[in-house]
Formats: sequence, structure tokens, C-alpha cells
Amino acid sequence: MSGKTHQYAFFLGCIAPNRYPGIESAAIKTSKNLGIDLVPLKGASCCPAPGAFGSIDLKVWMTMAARNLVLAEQMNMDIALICNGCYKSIWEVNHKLKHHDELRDDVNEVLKEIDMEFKGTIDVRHLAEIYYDQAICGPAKVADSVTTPLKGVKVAIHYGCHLLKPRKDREFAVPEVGETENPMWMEELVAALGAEPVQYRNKMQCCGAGGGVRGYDIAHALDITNEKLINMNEVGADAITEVCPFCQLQFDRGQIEIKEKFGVEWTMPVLHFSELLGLAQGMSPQDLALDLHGISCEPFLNKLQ
Amino acid sequence: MTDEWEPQILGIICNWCSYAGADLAGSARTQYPPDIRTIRVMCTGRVDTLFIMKAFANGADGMLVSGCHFGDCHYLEGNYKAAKRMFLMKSVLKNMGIEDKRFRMTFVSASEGAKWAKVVEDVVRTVTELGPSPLKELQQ
Amino acid sequence: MAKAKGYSDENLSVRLADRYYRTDDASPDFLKNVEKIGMTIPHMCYQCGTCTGSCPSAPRSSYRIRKFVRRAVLGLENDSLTDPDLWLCTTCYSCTDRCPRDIAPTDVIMAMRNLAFKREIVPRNFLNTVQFIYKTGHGVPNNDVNRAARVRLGLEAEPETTAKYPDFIPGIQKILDHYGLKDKADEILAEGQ
Amino acid sequence: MVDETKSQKPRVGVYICHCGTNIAGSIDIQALQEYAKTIPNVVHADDYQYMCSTPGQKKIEDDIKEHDLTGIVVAACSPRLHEPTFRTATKEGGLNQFRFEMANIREQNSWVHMHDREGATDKAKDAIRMAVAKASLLEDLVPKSVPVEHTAMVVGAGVGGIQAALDLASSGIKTYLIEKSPTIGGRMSQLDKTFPTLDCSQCILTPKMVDVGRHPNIELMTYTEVESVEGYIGNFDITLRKKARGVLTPTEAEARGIVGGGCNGCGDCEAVCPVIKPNPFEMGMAPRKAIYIYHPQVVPLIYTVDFDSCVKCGLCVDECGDKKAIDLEQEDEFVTIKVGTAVLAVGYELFPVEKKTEWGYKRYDNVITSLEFERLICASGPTGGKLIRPSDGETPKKIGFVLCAGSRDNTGIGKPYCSRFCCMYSLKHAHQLHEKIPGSQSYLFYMDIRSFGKMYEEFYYRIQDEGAKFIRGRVAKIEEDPINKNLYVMTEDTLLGQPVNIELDMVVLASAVQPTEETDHVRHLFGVSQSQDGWLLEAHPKLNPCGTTTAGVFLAGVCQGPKDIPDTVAQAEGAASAASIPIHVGEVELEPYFAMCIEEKCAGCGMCIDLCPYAALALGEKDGRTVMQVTEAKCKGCGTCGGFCPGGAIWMQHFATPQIVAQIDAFLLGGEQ
Repeated sequence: MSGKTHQYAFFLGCIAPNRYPGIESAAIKTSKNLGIDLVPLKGASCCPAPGAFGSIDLKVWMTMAARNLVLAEQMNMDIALICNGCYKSIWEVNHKLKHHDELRDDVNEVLKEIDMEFKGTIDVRHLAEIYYDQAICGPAKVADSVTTPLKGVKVAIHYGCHLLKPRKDREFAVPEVGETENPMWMEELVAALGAEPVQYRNKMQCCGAGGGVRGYDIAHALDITNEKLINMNEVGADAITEVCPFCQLQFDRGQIEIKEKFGVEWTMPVLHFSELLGLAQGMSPQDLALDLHGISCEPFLNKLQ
Repeated sequence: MTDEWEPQILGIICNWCSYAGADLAGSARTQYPPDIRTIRVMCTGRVDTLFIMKAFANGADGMLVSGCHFGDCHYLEGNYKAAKRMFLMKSVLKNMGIEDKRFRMTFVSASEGAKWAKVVEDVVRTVTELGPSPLKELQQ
Repeated sequence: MAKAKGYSDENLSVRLADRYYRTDDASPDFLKNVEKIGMTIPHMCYQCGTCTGSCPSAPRSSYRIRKFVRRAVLGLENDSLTDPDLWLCTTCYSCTDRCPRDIAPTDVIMAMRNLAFKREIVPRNFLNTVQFIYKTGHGVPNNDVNRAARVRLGLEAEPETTAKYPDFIPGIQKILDHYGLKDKADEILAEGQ
Repeated sequence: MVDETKSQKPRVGVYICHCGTNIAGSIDIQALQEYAKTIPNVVHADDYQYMCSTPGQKKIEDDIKEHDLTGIVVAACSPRLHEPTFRTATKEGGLNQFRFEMANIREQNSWVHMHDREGATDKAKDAIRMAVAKASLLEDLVPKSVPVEHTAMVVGAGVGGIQAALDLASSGIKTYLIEKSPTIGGRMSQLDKTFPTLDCSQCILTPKMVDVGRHPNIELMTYTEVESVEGYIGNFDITLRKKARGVLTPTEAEARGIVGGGCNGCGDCEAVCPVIKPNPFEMGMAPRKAIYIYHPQVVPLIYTVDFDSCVKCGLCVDECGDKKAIDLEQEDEFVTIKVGTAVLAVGYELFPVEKKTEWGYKRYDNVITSLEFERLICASGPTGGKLIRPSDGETPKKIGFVLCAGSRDNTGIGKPYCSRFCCMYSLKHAHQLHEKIPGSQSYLFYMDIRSFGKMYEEFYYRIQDEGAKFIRGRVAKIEEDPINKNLYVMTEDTLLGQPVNIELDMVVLASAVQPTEETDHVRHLFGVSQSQDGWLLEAHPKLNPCGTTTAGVFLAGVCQGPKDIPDTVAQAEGAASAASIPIHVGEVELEPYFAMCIEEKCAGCGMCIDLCPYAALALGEKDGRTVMQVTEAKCKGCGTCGGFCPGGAIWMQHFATPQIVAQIDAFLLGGEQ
């Protein structure tokens, strides 16, 4: 690979390392091929979950997120992450503490107890929008890294919520990334892998899991998921891709739960974009631990030409 | 003594934009601190550097010159010419030992009542933080 | 305050209960608290319904985010905090994204949930997450199946987080203890047993 | 500048206005009055409930004589409001009107320090002291009277501009009507019908357009833009750019010696032109050629060549034949005119509603704007008045109307204001739909129906009675069925508290309006300020709604803020009336704030010459010395020269250096130490 290497402190979150380790593995390997070096962020914790923690006490949520940020500040590295939920916690808290002195003082008051101080010296980015950023990578470079193009498959993209919304609070290096009603940049990335991105109704709808709803009222959450699956299926999607392991969990395990609860059967494979990229860069399904997915990825893999 | 000190701030503002903007703040009842006295001129172009020197020599703690936005001057370019002169004034004041933050030029249009209130608030805060003018102490 | 009917038939008292909104039903600080915690401006709401129209939860439940914003404006603290619908927001932020008044209705909900928690009104699953994080640093902790898979992939069994470096956990516990969060979670969960 | 009264010791009278409780509510008037009496040079101080009332003014008039006053100070509202009033009173009392100075203790004091009585009172004391200091040094000045050119100009020939021009012209004033488009009529000519009367828009506008065309006092100049503006009220020198039209009028042809030639609007040229472009008059929904007219009723009926797309094949020239009306080598021409006053009526455009991406305009075929709907429903429109939906040409049966599409929007993407006429035209659209398409159903998604005008609420009643469905909810999102292109409109029926998802054939966005692209340029040319939202700023929102900060320049129509047709026409008549007054009077008085050269101090360095934006200053010989000389007629009194003169040799009348320095000294040295 030509060009300089970009280093980031790699924030893992919970679900990727602890439920879908293929995402973690793929993210590290595929990024390396794109000149992006993901350095372990040692001692990081849960982001913490913005829905669950934010609902209880936003101050605790911020302080816990700030602790993760300080770990990266100590490494003097910007953070890259692979989960929309983590993005909300880590990016948003970083942004809030940088801009509100009062909040920052409150948080630092607590961090002092563990000999830490939030300084606001680093930035936080989602790996997906890093991939799209021409200054670092860009879709063309992603396409160049592909060794086994994902031909012959239709992929429905689920952007998720917390990466992009609310748009008025977000700031992206590439302005197009910030569009929340009809973004198309992930389509470009998926197309770069050789797959066909498909448009479906209500593309930007939530997966249903967030805000603690998955735990609070699973049927309610699944009903939202089911609606998305209907819309994706309607246009003949062969698989879902997303950039949020929590959404992945909701779509993947959710299909099993939908069958149990509603008697509706779906067999729609769900792959994180990093997993998809891994396949396109020639990683095997075993390398990606796709067998850990609740819904078999076999039909999708078989359809690849 | 310092408990009772209230900053003396002079504003020289143009008739067409900033004075009208200040009037609009009034019509909208936008509240701001009372520590500013204003002199109306037709255009900030009228502001002689002498006025600024005079005000500070007389013990003013702060000064504000406010006109139209660039391109909006009622007299085409009076505000440009004023801005050039005022910029120069800042360094002159600095050389005289007066913090240049005590003096500023701003641009407030006739429709920016809220901005006028913000500007005054900000000027008053800045000058209050700096304390009495060094020239004032000299005088006493 | 609603007038008590005090009829001899308790059922009739309930059925015919006084339903007027009166100004003394309003909690004086509710709006202020919601605005402070949520860092947003529900008092600017003109009740257009863009939020509910954007809400993925609305079409499948009685949850109406617009009504919560209205309750904030009117100071209806009890109605807000005891309504089980409060917990149906998926925090997708679609309403916040589209609100023409530049209000963040999602953060109104978050603030109300924070206030509910102060009154110990909170669904159990939220507290379970607190306990997990207190113990492991993770909301979703590692397990043996996953450890085996990780090793298979050439990763270490424990990720480079608190899982591999448990030395960091006391720091996390200190933070949570500072806010008394763990104790409160334990207490509420124990009560519910 | 130096007269004998100056040596006389100043005797100043101070008057403090309560303005009801406006001032007295926040300032201690009694303390102020007592304080005023202690100020040097003050010989009389008084207060009154309303100084601007007749008894208030009478006090000034009487006291000037009784106390032999040489200067008057009124502490009241802003001089921008009542300076003229008190100047008149001063004059009535026998004193020169420029010996009056105002202390603003309302807009810049009592109203902005409502909860700080002490601070406000102190500030008022200082303001009065400063005003007295200036009043003590004020001099007699004579306003300069200048003759007013007996011509007017109207910029923009929509219905507002047309009305203003007709009124001016009919009152006997030669009026230039300038329009940047090839035809007059503006937005109104694009409309099918008008609310609440349902008159055919073209039917009521066309007679006025024709009147403009043949009015002896109107010189209509279409396809023309204002290039530059110089001068001042009574004597504006305007340069106009007559854009190359590529087509000669019969008069222009005759001037070139082509007898009986020039464009007669036959349209033969258009038929042979090979270039096809979208017609902006039809909102791009119909084609036009590179040589075109917008529509058959254009005034003037003269074709125009779009040189940006013309390939100069010359087919049209051949077809035109002996009329020799087409000149493909024509270039822009500049024309200068002199006018006494000007009316700006430059109109509006639609907010680019595609920026509100949730509604999918320009992404979904069947989401259109209200102006597109007007053209689609109009008998002279691209479909001959057959309402069809763009995706498949089918007749839509269920149409949704999205109100406040970009209006009342505080996100920074849309417009914070109410666009004011969308409610009413959307009601009209619903009516047109019901009338044209049997069995059709309209849905109006609204927040509030603002039917404030005469017979408007009644119109709302009528449309409701016709069966229009009103859903009180702002549209959150529109989704398109990818197959049949139907639209799903999602909002909440806030009255029912229920989310709604209505499948519709077509959706019309009642898009917000915004100032046209050129508005900012025009306002800079004329020195007119803008409101926060970009509309042109009136001199006073209530008392001078047609005037501007530039004397002699007036506003009409939507360019000053959203207005429907009745309000636009009413304002146009107001602007025309206001613009005609100085012309009929024949002269205007200019405030004599001229620069003057104190020749004994002038070193003739000439540094002031370049500072003057009006070229009013020049160096000349006087008594064997080179000194600066002022051409008073050109000087507008900004004082930029006076602010710079290194020798202090420029005397700015009424804003003279000693007067301003006296104010500074009074503030900083003269207070209660």
C-alpha cells in the first residue's frame, strides 16, 4: 500500500469484541490494507451505552465516556471506532466537553478521583466515515483493496441512528456524510466492494433496539425491526449491512426472536461493513467467525459470483 | 473603592446601522448593562483618532466604535476607512500602555438589535475584567 | 389540584375523577429541570407533530413524544415520570433532526428519564447494565463461546479492554460510586425482587 | 461656521419626557430634572408626560422666548423618531432648528435597563449632560434646498412595480419602469387564480400590463438592469444596462433606418430555432427556444435571444426576413437617466425547498412546489390546464398540500418567518383541485391556518365546506413507493394524537419565500439596509413602511417582506404616493451636514480628496494658497474627510470636532465626581 499510515486508537465497545469478534478482527486487518493502523486502546470500557446509561444519569454517562477519551488522550491519538452507539457516547461527549466549560469542570471534578483529566486534545471518528474520507482513504482506495469483488448480491444498507443524528450536532470531515434523510455515501462504499446497494422504503428508520427499548419491551423493538426487514425484503435484498454491532445484534438475533414471538420467519444475513469488506479483501467466512451469527450467511456467500 | 467602580465606556456609533440597531434593541426590550454612553455620528468615517485619544486621556475605561457591516455603509465606504484607522489606533493605544482590548470596533446593522445588546454586554464584561483604565489611576 | 370526589362508591370516584388541568397541578421546577438536564428548549414547542410523525415507536404504541414535550411545558411531572411510555423512545433522534423549532425532543425524554431515575422509577434492564459495567467494565461482557471464537480468529481470548486489563475496573467503580449509582441500582433491583 | 451668536453665553433649556411610563417607569424623572438644572449652561429644565404632544411642544416654543434660550435639549425617545418634531418646535419658537439636540433615554436607556432604575437614571443624567454640552455649541444652519427632477423610477415590474408606476405616471410624473426579465407581470402572471375571489390572475393583471405599455408617462424598459446609482434625493443619476436582446423593437429598427421593420411578435423565428431550453416562466416544465417569449401575453410582445444558449446558426435571421428584427451581434447598452425618486419592487423567489431533504423535492417526481402547481393547473400552462402528475402523466386524485414548507423554521435551513400567503393559496389550490378533478380529495397538512385578510376566513370556511381535509400536523417525512411513485406522507394528527401515514398521488409543497438573488445587489446600489432575514428594511415598520434609510428611495411589495397581492398593491400605491410627494413639491431640503474647509488651517495636502466617495472635494487656489474646496451639492455629510484631516481643517457642520469633543468631555469630566 502506498501513502502514509494513519494511526488511531481503536475503541472496541462491547458487542463487537464480545459477541461478533469477526468484526474486530476484520476491522483491524482490512484497515491495515487501507493504510489505517488501529492501535489497541488498552483498558477501555463500555462507551457506556448511551441509551441505558444516558437514561439513568447523563452525568455518569459523560464521565464514563470521558474516561475512555482520556485513555486515548494519554496515547495522543484520535479514536476510531466501529459502532454507532459508541460514536454517540465517545464523539458526542468529546464534543460536549470541548464546548461546555461547565460540563467539563463537572466531569473533571470526578475524574480527579482517579487521577485523570479530560483535556480535549483528540478527535473521534467512525471507521466507516474514515473510509469515505478522500483525505485518508476514499471509496476508490477501498475498491482498489478488493481482491474478490462481491458480485451478484444486493445489499440493503442500514445507516443506523447515532452516527448521523441529530445532524445539527454533528460535524463531519466530508459534508455529504452528514446528510440524514437520504445519505448515499455508504452506497458508494458498498458499490466499491462490487455489491449492488439497494434502496428501500424508510431507509433511515431505526433498528428498534436503542434507548434501552430492546431490554424494556423486546416485542416493541422487534416490531420496528420487522418493519425494516419487510422494506428491505420488498426490494430483494440478499443481506443487510450496517456499521453498528448493536444494530447487527438486533437484526441478526432479532430475526430468531421475531420468529419466536411473531411466528414470522426471516433468513436475511446481517453483516457489519467491516465483515463485508473482509470478504471482499479475501478473508474467509471462518476468518470472520460468521458461524457466530444467528442467521446463516451461507445463502449470501453462495450467491456471490 | 474598587467595589464602587463602574466602568466608563464611550460608544461612538453611526446613525444608519449601529444607532438604528441600538434603537431596535430598545424596541425589542433586549436588556443589557447600562455602562455605556453613546455619541451619534452620521458615519464611523467621522471618527477622528483624536476622539479616541481624548476619551482615554479623560479617563475612559473602554471605547467602542460601531458601524455598518462592510458593504453596507450608507456612504459606501466610510466604515472601511474608519476600520483602517481604528485598527491603527489599537496599536497606538498598546504603545501607550493601554490594553488594546479596551478599544474595539464592531459592525452592527440596523436589524441587529440582539447583536448590539451582545456587543455591549461583551464590551462591558471585557472592560470590567480589565479593571479601571491605567490612565485613570494616573489622573488621580 | 384535582378535587377528590369522596363518593361512597370508590369505583365511581375513580371513574368520575376530576380531570381538569389546573395551574396548581404544575410542578414549578419541572420544565426548568428538564431544560437543564436535557440542554434543550421544550418551551419553544409549537406542537406541530413533526416529532411524533418521525417517531418509529409512535405507530405501534400509545407513546407520543409531542405529548411529553407538552407535559414538560405545563409542568406535568407526575404524568410524565410515571407514564410507562417514557421508556419506549429508541433515541433514534429523528424528531430532533427534523424539529423546526430546533428543540431536541429526544433529550427531553432523556432528561425525564434521568428525573424518573431520581425517583427510582426505572426499568430493570437499565440497572442490569449498570451492574455489568460495575463488575466488568462492559455492558455486554465476554463469555466462553466468544473467547474460543476469538482465539480461533487469532485474537486474544480477552479484548484489549477492561477484560484484559482488570486493573482499570476500580477506576470505573470509583466513578460509578461517586454518583452512588451501583448502590442505587442494587437497592432498586432488590426492592423489585 | 463662526457667527456672532457663538460669543454669546449659551442658554440651554432641557425637557424631559415621561413618555407615559415608557421612560418614567424605569428612570427617576424628578431626580433627572433636578440634576439637569445643575448642568452648566442650563437655564431652564422641565418635564412633561408626552413632550411630542402639542402642549409639550408648546412648552419649548414659549420657553425659548421667555428664557431667551439659545439651545434646546429634549431627553426622550430616539432622534430617529422625533428629531424632526422637536426641530419644528424649536423653529416655531424662533430659534434655528439646528440648535436642537436630543438625548435618547428611551430606546437606548429605559427600554434596555428596565430593571436597573439607578443605573438607568445615572445613564440618563450623563446623556443629558452630553446633549447640553453639544447644544451649547450648536450653530444656526440653513438647510439646503435642491430642486427635484420631475421623473421617477420603479425597479421591478411585477404587480407591485406595475401599480406603483401607473400611480406615479397617472399623477403626471414621467416614470421609468425597469424590469430585468424580457416581460413584465412578475410572479402574479404565473398564477392561475387569485384568492379569495378566484379571479383569473392573468385576466386582472393583463389590463394593467397593457396600460403600462401604452401609458404616455411610462417608459417601460424590459430586459434591463440597474447598473449604478449616484446622487441623492431629487437628483439620482442612474445608469441602466439594457441587456442585449438580440431583437429590435419597431422603434429601434426605425432608428437603424429599417422602415416598417422590427419585431412584431409573429413567432416565425421561434419555429425555426433548433435550440431547446426549459422555460423558467413554466418553472422549467415546458420548453422554450433560444429565441423566445415566456408566454403569448407578454408585454412587450418582443422576442428575446438567450445568448447563453444561442448557437448563432442564423436560421431565425433568415426567417425574419425583411423585418430585420434580429441582430445576433447586439451588445449590452448603457443608458443614463436622471430621476427624483425611486421605488424598489424587486419581488421574491421560492426558498429552495429541496434543502429540506425529508420532503424529497427533486428526489421524488410527484413532489412539486406551489408555483409548479400554479402552472400545471393554469389553462395557459404547459399542460393546457390539465392537472397531471409528473411521474406518469396520470390524473392525480389525492393530493396533499404541505404548508409551512420551509417557513416558521428555526433550524437554520428554512426561514424563521411566516411566508404569509401560503395558507391562502393552498386553500385555493384545494379548491382548484376539487373543481377540476371530480372525485378528487385534498389533504392540507397545516399547523395554523392564517386567514387574516378580508374575506379570507370566509374562504377557509368555503374550502372546508367543499370537503378539503385538514390535518393539523407538520409533515415529518415523505416516502416514495419505488414502484408506482405514490407518496406516503407521515405526520401526526395532533388533534387526534395519532400518527398518520397517507398514501397520495401527488404532494404540493407550499414553499417558503425568500428575497431574490439580486435583492442584495440592488440594495447595495441604492444604499438600502436589510432586515435580519434579508428583506429590504423599511424606514420605520409602522410609521414609514414604504420609506428606506435612503431619502427618495421607497419600497413596494414582497421585497420588503412577504405579502399577498392586495397588500403588495396597497403598499405599491403607498410607495408611489410617497415617491411623488418630493416631485410634486418640486424641491427637497437636505440636512446641511456638509463638510467645510477652515481655510486658515488647511495645508492643501489633499489627503481628504481620495477619502471622499462622492468626489465632492477638490483642491483649489484661494488667496494664493492651495486649499481644499467642497462642492456642497455632492457632499452627503458622512464626515469621513473630517475624521481624517491631520490639520483639523475640516469643519463638519452639526458634527464639528469641538461639539463632539465637548460631548466626550461632558461624559468623562463633567459628571458628579
